[in-house]
Amino acid sequence: MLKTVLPYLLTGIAVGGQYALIAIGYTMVYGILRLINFAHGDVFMVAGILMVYIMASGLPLYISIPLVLLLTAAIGFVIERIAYKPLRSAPRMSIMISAIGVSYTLQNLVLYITGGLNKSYPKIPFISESVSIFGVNTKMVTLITPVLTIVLVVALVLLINKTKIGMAMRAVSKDFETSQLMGIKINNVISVTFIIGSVLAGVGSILYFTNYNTVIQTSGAMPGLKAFVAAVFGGIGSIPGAVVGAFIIGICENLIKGLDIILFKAGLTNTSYGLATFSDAFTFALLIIILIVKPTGLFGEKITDKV
Amino acid sequence: MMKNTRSGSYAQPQEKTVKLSTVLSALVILLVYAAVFVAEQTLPSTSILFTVLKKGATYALVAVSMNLLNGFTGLFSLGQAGFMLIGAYAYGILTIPVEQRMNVYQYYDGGIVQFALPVVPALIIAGLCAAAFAFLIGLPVLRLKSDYLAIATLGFAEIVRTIFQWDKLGFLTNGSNLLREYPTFNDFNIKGADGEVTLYLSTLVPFIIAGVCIALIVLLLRSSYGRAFMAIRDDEIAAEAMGINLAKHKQIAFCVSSFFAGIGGAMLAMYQNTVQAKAFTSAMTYEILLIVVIGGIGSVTGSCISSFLFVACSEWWLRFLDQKQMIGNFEVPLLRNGFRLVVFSIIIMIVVLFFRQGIMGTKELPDLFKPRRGGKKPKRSVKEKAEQAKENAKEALQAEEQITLTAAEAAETGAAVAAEAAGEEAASLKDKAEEAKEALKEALAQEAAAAAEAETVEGGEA
Amino acid sequence: MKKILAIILAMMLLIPSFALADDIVKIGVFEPASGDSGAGGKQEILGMQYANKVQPTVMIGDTEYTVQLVYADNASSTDKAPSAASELVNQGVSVVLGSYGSGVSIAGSPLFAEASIPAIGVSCTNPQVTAGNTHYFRICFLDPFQGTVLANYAYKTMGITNAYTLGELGNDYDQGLIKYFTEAFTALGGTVMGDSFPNGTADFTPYITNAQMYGSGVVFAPCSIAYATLIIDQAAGQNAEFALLAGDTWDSNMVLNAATGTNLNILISTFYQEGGNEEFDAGFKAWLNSDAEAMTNNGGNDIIAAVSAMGYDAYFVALEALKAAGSTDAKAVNDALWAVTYDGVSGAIAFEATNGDAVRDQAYIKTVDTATGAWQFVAVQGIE
Amino acid sequence: MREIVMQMDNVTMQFGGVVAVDSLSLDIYKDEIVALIGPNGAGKTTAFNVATGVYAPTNGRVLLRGKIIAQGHPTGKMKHMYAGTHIGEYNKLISHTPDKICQMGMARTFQNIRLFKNMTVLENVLVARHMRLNAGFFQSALNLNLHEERRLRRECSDLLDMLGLSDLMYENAASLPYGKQRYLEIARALATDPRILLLDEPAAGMNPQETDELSDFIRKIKEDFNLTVFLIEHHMNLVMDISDRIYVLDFGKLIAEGTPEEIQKNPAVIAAYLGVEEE
Repeated sequence: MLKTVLPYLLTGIAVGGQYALIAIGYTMVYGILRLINFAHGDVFMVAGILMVYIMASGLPLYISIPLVLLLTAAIGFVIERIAYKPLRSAPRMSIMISAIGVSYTLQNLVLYITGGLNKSYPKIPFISESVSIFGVNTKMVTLITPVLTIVLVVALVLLINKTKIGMAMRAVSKDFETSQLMGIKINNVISVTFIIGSVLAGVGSILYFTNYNTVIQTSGAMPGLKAFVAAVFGGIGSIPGAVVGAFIIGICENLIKGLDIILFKAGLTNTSYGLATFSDAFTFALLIIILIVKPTGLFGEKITDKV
Repeated sequence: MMKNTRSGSYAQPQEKTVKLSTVLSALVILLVYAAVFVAEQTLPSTSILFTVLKKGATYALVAVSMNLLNGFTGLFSLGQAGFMLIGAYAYGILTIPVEQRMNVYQYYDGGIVQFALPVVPALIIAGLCAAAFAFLIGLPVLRLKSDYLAIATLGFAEIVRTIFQWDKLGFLTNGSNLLREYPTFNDFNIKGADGEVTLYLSTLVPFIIAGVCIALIVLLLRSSYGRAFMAIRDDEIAAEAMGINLAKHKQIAFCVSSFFAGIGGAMLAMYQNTVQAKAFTSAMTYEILLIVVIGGIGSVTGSCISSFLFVACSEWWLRFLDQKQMIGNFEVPLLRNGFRLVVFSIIIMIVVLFFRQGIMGTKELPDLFKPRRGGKKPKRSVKEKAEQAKENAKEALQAEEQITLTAAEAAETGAAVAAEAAGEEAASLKDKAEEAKEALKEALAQEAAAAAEAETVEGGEA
Repeated sequence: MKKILAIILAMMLLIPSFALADDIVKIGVFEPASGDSGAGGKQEILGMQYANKVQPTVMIGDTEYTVQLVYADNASSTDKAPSAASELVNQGVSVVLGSYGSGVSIAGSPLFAEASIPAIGVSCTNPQVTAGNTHYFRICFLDPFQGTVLANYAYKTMGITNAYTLGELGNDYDQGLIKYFTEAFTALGGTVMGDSFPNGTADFTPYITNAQMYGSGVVFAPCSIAYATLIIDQAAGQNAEFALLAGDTWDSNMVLNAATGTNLNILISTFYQEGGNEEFDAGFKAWLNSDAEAMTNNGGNDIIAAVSAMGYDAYFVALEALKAAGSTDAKAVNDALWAVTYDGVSGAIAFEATNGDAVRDQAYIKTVDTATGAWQFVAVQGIE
Repeated sequence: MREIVMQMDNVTMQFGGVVAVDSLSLDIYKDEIVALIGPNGAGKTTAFNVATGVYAPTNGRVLLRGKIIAQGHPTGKMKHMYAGTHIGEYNKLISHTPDKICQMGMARTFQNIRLFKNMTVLENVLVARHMRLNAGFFQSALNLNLHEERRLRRECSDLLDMLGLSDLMYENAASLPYGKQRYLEIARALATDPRILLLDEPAAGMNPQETDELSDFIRKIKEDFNLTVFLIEHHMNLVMDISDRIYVLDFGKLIAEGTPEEIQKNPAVIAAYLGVEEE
C-alpha cells in the first residue's frame, strides 16, 4: 500500500513546496493591502520566461539566477507602483480589477514576445538530474524543493519577527490607518512586501519549471490560483498557514490523480472511474468548503466587523 | 428652518425632464433596432459587422447581468463563465433535433435526451438551470465577503467546467465533445420556398432577446428591489439596519444575474454554432468583467456600449495589428501576431487606472438628455457652498487632530493590538478617523469645486 | 477625449479597405496562431507560406492572378472562431484553408457555408468537420482511421496487450482518438486503462506513475504539443519503460527536442515523413533557414513537421480548384473541388463524394531516434 | 404602570478578554426620551449594537415590546473566558438579524453616518420602506405595482417635506452638507415606521445653534410620530434639555440612572467624567 502511495506523496510534497513559495506572495500582499494580487501567478510565469531568455543569451548560471530574481523583484515593484499605488484610496473592487488587468497584460505581452509558442526551460545542472529514492524515480528538484521551501520560510519568518521592516510589516497588516498615523512609511513597506513576494515566486518558478520544463503565457494561471487557494486554506495573512495549506493541496491533488489506481491496488474497485479528472476541481471544492466551515482558514485570525 | 429660494420649484421641472429624456432614450433605442434591421436587409449577410453585432448583443446581456451583481448589488462574483456554460449546455442539450442526436452524441449512442424543445422555452430553461445552480451555490458562498466571494465563485465555475467535461456524464453533456446542430442565430432568417432567405433576422433576433432581457433587468433595478440592492452595495450594515434581509436579497440578485447569464450563455451557444465547455474559462469571465469596467460599473448603458466596442475592437478593428502592414515600402514595426492583444490590454489598463469611471460612470442613457444643472446655479449659492466647505474642512481638521491624539494614546498602551481588543473603542476610533478623512477630502473637493465654479461665474460675468 | 477616441476608431475602420484590387485571388488561412494549438497552427501556416513563395500566382481562365494569403487567428477557441471566420469572409476570400484543430473548424463552418465559401481542412481529423455538409473538405485522414491504425500497430506489431490512455479533459481531439483507439485495442483483445487531465496541467508525474502501476506496455497520449513535451520530459525523469504512442499532433520538432537524449520509445502516426519528397524538403529547409521569423515559428530548427507538408499540399489543392473552377467565385471553386485530384508531397489527394474527405488508407508510423534527435521511419500502416 | 418598549436584562458583551458592556439592565418606557451617556469607550455604542442585533450578547437578553429579540449565554471558548455575572440565567439562545429587529419596530441611526451614498435623498428614504412592500418580488421587479410605488414616493416625499429635506430630494445623499446628512439618516430611520428610535450621537459635529435646533427637532418627531427615543449623546446641553431620564455608563457598567437633575448632582457621574483625584 505504502509503495503505491509513495510516488504520489513525493510529487505532492514537491508541488506543494512550489505552491508554497507562490502562496507566500499572495498571503503577504493580502495581509497588508487586503488585495488578491491576481497578477502574482503571472509574475511567476514571467520569471520563467526571463530565465529562458537570459540563459539563451549565454550567461552562466551563477549570473542568470540572481539576475532573474532581481528582475522579478523589479517587476513586482513596478507593478505595485504603476497599477496598485494610484488606486490606494479607490474601492477594493477597482484594485482587484486592476490586478486582473495586469495579469491580462503580462500574459499578452509574453504571448507577443514568445509568439504563443511554448519555450522549453533550460536544464539546470544537479537539480535537473534523476534520482531514485525508495525505488521511486524522480528528479533531484523534487527532493530539494521542500527543503529549500522550509529554509526560505524560516528565513522569512525571522525577517518578519526580528527586523525593523518586519515589525513595520506586521504593524501595517494589523492596522493600515493607524500605522500610517504612527509614521510608518506605508509605501516602502508595501514595496518591500511585493519585492519579497516576487523573489519567492522567482525561486518557486525556477524549481517549478525545472520540474515541468515548458513555459507558456498561461503557465502561471493555474499554479497561481492554486497557490491562492492554499493561502486562503491556511488562513490568509499567515505565512505558516500558506505553507501548510500549499503542502496539503499539493499532496491531495496528486493523491487524487492516482486515486483510481490506489483504489484499484487496494482491491476496492476494479474499474476506472476517471477520478483523476477532478484533481483541479477538488482544489476549488476544498476552497469553498473551507470558506464555509472556517472562513478564516486553518491559522487565520478572526476579524470582527465594526459598526 | 431650511428655507431656500429654490424650494419646491426644483422637483417639478425635474419630473418633466425625466419624462422627456426617457422618451428621447426610447427613441434612440428604437433607432438602433431600426438601423440593425435595415442594415441586415441591405448589407451582405456575411459581413463581419453582423458577426460582431451578434456577439456584441450576447456580451451586452452577460455584461449587464454581471453589472447587476458587481455594480448594483456590490457582490464581486467571478462565476459568470460557469453560469454561461450551464445555460449554453442546457440550451444545446434541449434543442438538438432528435434526428441529429445520433450524429452529435456519436460516442454516447445518441445521448439520453430524446426530444427537442423550441428555442424560446429552451432559452428560459437555460436561464432557470443557471439560476438553480446559482441558488445552490449561493446558499453557502454569499455569506462571504467581497474577495472571498470572488474567488469562491471563480472556483465554482472551474468545478462546473470539469463536471460538464466528465466522460461519465457524456450521455447528457457529450463529455469533451462538441454540441452542435441546434438552432443558431442563422435559423431565425425567414426562408422562402426556394431556400433563399427572404427576410434576414439573424442579427435582429439576438438584439431582441438581449433587449428584452436587459429591459427586464432595468425594470428590476428601478423597482423597490433594485433600490434594496443598491442600498446593500452602498452600505451593507445600514441596509440591514433598515430592514433589508441581506441573505435573501443577495440570493435574489445572484439568481437573477445567473438567470440572465444563463440566457447569455445560450445566446453564445447560438453565436458559436457549437458548444464546448473548454471555451468557458475564467479568461471569459475576466473579459466580461473588463467590459463592465470599461462601460462603467453601475451603468447598464455603459455595459451595453462597451460590450459592442470591446467585441468590435478585439475581433475586428484591431485585427490589422496582428499582421504585417506595409505603408509603401516601409514595414510598420512591431506589428505581428499578438500585438493586437498587447495594445488592447494597455488600453484596458489605461481605462482602469485613469478613467476609472469608464465610459458612462453611473450614468444611464436618459441622463445624457438631461440639461446640466451646474451652469444654472445662482452665484450666491456658490459662495455659500464655498463657505460651507471651508467650515467643513475646519471641522474635519479638528476631528483629525483629535484622532491623532487618541491614536497616540492608544499606541502608548500597546498600539494596534490593544486598539483591536478594545472593541467598541477601536471601532469608533477608526470610524472617526475614516469619517474625518472622508470629510476632509470631501470638504477640500467641495472647496476646490466651489472655487472653480465661482471663478467661472465671475469670469463669465467679466 | 471621447471625440479623439471616436475619430481613431473611425480611422481603424478604413484601414482594411486599402487593399489593392488588380487580379488578386485571396485564400483565407483559418488557423490558430495563439492558444493551445498555436504552435501546430503556425507550422501549418508555414507550409502554406512556403507554397505561396513557390507558386505565388495562378492561372484562372486566361488571367494570371496573384495569390494573397489572408490570415485570421481563431485563437484555438470556439468562441473566437466565428469572428475569425467572419473576418475571412469579409475579406472576400475564394477558398479557406484550415484549421488545425477540429472544434474551431466546426465552429467556423456555418459562416463559410453561409457565404458559400469552400474550406479545405488540413489536419482536422474529427469526422464531424465534413459530415453532413458540402463545403468542408479535408486532405488528411480521420480519427477513427488513425485510432485504429495505432491500436493495430501497438497490438499486432509491438505485441502489447495492456495500454494506458492519457488525454486532455474537454479536448475533443484527444478524447475522440482515445475512444477509437480503445475500441480497436479492446476488440483485438487488449486491456485499456485511462485518465484525463485538466486543461493547464503541468504535473504529469502521477499519471506516468499510474501507467507504471498498471503495468502498461504503451501509453497512448494524443494530446497537444505543449503537453507532449511535458509528458516526455517527465516520463524520462521517471525512467519509464513503456512506449509512448501518439497521433499526428506529436509530429513536431518540439517533441524531438524534448525526447533527444532520453531513452524513451516514442511512436507516432502521421501524414508525412521527411524524405518523402526530396525537392520539397530541400526547398522548405532552405526557406526556413533564410527567414528568421519562419524559423522561430517552426520551433527554432529546420525539421519539417507533417502539418507543414499538409499545409503545402492544401495550398496547391486550392490552386487546382481555382484553375478547375476557372473563376475566383467561391461557389464555383466549391463545385470544382469535388473533382480535384492532386499528387502532393504527402501522397495522392482525392476527395470521396459524400463528405469530401480525403481518400487515404495509409498512415506513416515513425519514431524518435533519441540519440540524433531526428524522426525515423518505421512503417506504413493501414487498418488491416 | 406604563408600557415598557425596550428592556435590557443583564446584558454583557465581551470581546476576547475585554468586557465592553457589563451586566447592563435598563427599561425604556413608552413616549420617553431616554439618554445613554458616558465617557469615550464606556460601551454605549456596543449597547446599541446589541439592542439592534448587530452583536449577539455574550450573556443576558433584550426585549422589544415584551418579545425577546436577543438572548445569549457564553458558548465555546467564551465559556472559560467569561468575566461577567448572571451566568446560567439565559440558557436559550435567541437571536434575530438586524433587519428582523428593524421590522419589529426598532430603528436606529449611526454614529458615523451611514447613508447610501450613491443614491438620492428620496431613494435613501424609499429603501427604508422596502420591507413594508406589499407587492411580491415578481410584481415589483416587473414594475407592476405602479400604484403602490407612487404611494411610497408620495409618503416619502411628504416625510422629507416634514423634515425640511424636500428641496434636496433628487440630490445625491453624499453631496449633502454634514448636518443635512444627519437629518436624512433620521428621516430614513423614521421611514421604517419605528416604535422606538435609537439615535447614536445625533448632534456629533454640530455647533451650539444647530444642536438647539436638533433638540427641538427630536421633540417634534417624538410627538409627530408617536415615538419613544433612546439616544447616545455627548452634548450635555442637549441631553439635559430633552431627556426624561438618563442612564450613565462607565467602563461598561451602569453607574447611575435618573432624571437630568439627579444625574447632574450624582458624584459618581461627576467622578467618571472629570476623573477623581486618587487617595
